[in-house]
Amino acid sequence: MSEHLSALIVVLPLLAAPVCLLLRQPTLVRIWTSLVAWTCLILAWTLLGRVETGGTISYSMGGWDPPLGIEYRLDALNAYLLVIVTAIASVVFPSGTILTGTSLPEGRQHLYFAALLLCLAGLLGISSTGDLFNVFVFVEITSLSSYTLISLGKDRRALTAAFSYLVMGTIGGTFLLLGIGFLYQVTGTLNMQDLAVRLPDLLQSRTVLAGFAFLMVGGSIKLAVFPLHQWLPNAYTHAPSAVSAFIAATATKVSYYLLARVIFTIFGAAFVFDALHLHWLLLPLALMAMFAGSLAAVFQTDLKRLLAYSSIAQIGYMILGLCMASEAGLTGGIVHLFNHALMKGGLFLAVASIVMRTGSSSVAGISGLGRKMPITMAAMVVGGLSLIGVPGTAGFVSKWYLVVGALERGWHFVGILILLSSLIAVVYVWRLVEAAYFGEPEHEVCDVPWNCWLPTWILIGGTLVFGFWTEVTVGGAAAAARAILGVTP
Amino acid sequence: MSVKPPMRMREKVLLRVASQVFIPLILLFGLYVQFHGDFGPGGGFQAGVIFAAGFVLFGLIFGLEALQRVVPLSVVESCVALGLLIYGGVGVSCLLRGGQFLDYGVLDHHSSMHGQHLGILIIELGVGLTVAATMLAIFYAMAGRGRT
Amino acid sequence: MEALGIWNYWVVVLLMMIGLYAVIARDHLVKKLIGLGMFQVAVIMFYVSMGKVTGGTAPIIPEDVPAEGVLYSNPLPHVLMLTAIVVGVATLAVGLALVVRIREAYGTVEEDELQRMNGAGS
Amino acid sequence: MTYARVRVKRRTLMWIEILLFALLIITAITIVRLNDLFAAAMLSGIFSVLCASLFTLMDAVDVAFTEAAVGAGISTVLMIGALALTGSREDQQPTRLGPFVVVVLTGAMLIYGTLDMPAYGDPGAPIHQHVAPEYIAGTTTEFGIPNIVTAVLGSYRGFDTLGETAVIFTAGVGVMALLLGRRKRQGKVESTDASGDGNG
Repeated sequence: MSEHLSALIVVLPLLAAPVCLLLRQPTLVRIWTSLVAWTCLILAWTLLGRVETGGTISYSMGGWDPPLGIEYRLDALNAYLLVIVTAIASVVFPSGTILTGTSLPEGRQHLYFAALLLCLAGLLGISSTGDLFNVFVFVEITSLSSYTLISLGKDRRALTAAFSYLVMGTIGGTFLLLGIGFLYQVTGTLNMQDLAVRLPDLLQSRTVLAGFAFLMVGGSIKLAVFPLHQWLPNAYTHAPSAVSAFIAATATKVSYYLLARVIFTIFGAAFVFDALHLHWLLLPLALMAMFAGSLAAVFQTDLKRLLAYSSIAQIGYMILGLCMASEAGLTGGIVHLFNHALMKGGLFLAVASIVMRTGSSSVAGISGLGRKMPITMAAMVVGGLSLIGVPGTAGFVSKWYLVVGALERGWHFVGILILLSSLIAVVYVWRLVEAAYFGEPEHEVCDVPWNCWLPTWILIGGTLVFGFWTEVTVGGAAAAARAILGVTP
Repeated sequence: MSVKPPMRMREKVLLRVASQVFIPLILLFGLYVQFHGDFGPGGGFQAGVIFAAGFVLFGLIFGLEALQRVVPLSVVESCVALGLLIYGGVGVSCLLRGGQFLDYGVLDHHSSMHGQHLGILIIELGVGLTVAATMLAIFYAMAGRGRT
Repeated sequence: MEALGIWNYWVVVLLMMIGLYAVIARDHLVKKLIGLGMFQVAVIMFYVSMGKVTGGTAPIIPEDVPAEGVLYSNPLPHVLMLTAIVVGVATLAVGLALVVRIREAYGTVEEDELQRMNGAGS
Repeated sequence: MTYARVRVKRRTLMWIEILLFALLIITAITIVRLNDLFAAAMLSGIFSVLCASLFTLMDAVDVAFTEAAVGAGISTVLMIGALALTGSREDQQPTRLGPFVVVVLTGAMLIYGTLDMPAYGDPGAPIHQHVAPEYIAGTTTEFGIPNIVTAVLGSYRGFDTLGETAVIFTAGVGVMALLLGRRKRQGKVESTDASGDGNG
């Protein structure tokens, strides 16, 4: 059975979702969902170990060898990503705050868990498939389930946020489909490896160029790269809190992976950066995202919206790593991907706990909570410090690698701008600290039970642990960076 | 969509008689499309749509309650799930028989061609079931909205 | 059909853009979904066009006729587009369900009014 | 058939195709301009039927069948159902410049991409040389069934079809979660329960 793991990791959550509809009993469904997430984490961990020792794993669905059939292909990059996604899922799904802020009536909560599992299955599918059209199918599974999950927020604005996301997301998905069609038309294949073999002879073709453009734009919409990010703040703000935690920590990461895969595996860095000079387009966008996102975050009055704008800035950092196209830069980008998943997941879960106790997620509402909910607010502060990139937290490690990467390429101004934008992060994190510890308490509340703060602290604790113990994160990310750059260690 | 109380419809004998002729025909056509997919155009998805159309027609003529007495919502919900599980189940049984996921060839030890036939037949059934049930669920959801 | 050349694709592009325009420019949410549908169907048309082989027939092998010498149109785009159609209708269903809920919660389905109501804070 | 007759047949088909495309464009523009959404929904059904006819001409019979069932059937019914619940008049609005620019830019990129495409119907195009011939040959030897599309859909790319079924399932879950078992409220913030259950 063990050679089938790379198929099972996707199939398991995909088939676990319909089981939710048969079980129906809410407690049963919650336990089931958590069990599935944990099993997926174990599978992902095993797969990562296998890839590290045995190299790339290829699996032919239906026994048809690629390019005839659909191939699942795991290398250091996506095995690493699978661990991130499943780890976040296995912390968020069992969390006691999972139902906070959903508008679902009693007795229909199993649908919510089915949607969560489908979203997980979609993300894992995008991460591990080696077939471009299969990517589209799983992108749509992820998207449709996220629209549903977001629309379940309590506020009616969740509905309009979900609708705008649906429109943007479908345009993005259809752009991906167009890009795939263009590439398919000139090569006759949908398999990524096969495309990588066939494309170098065709790079002069205008069809290939347009195909590349549509894949990039489609992927960027899904990733919320700077000018295409408008759907993100509303979606993260109005979604049920735990859903924000899950989606913020995983969905953008997987879209980032998709862009990296298209650039480095299918087209190759030489074409994208040396011939097209894409970094001169991406670099300004990344820098603008860093500043515009952080600045917007400073002025928000809602915690979730603040975190959402901070996400836009963090996506900027990751894109920065992408356009350096060097081992240090990509390592920085990928480590930041990992760290950002931990801190944003943790921070959104902390907000979920606050919403659970105070009923709102406004910045004013956390006034004085430092004394009332000490465990949750401490997590909030540590997560904030990591967002800034204070030494000793994981956020420092990834920014360090990004600065090193920038200096390596001779982009000194980029290094300085990274430091400057971190200073803006100090401002918005300070606002939270000020309100929580120096304000007068508005609510007479006590802290949340252990099953709510423990998941938060697992993720936030991770940012502390991986601030010192960088072997695993940086080691894994460097291996992933080498794998997609095609460098042999 | 608003499903009006079926009182006025009931008087329309012609409509009821015609529907009693047509609904079985529609369902029969659905079955034909389901099992004829190997030979001509069609398959599980199209069959599911046609099948659902038959039930929806019944609902429109005899009322939503009558339809829900025939096919309760809980059954529809289970069928939505079952279809996908049947599909996945075929894939898993291929694994158990020593093949790759969804490698139907191993379903029949004597002839891989037979196995492929069998596999495609069953997965198409799964697709048809999920599609028909989902369409019906959407109809229930929207029709239920109109009356409150 | 040779005369069509790549003109065929240009017509398809025009259709896509009409659909996309309806999505971006119109305020009524259902109109947006109709536009989205047209955009998707045009993309499907694009795929199916590239599968066409002049002088070919539908990819169904007639029984008792030797397969050699018969030209078939490419079946792969057809298979892909069956999936794309399904994705389209799935998106439409979820979109319409959202529209129904939005109407119930806001009393309107015009985007500019919704933005005004959201901006005012509820 | 003689060569001359084949040519006549092809030319007739070409004209039918051009006619259908022209009708399609007219329908599309009308849909965008109409303010009566019931009419627009009906026209979008007609749009689908026209597309299905074109798909048949392009030999995609399975796609045509599905498009007719989905586009002219389900989609239209769903849209009319939703319009009955939401109202069907759209406010008058002026033509906007911003969206127009976006659309023209996207269209220009697409046209640019088509410039190096193989001509429509060219049997020598790359997609007819790689992978597809193996499907056509394999369907006879490996499956022994006539419909190549079914073989590719069910087996060669069976995992895509599993994904497709999951997409339908996801839509079902979404619609049920959004519309079933919930009371209807008008014009106020929805709230069912104030806090999630904190244990378990």
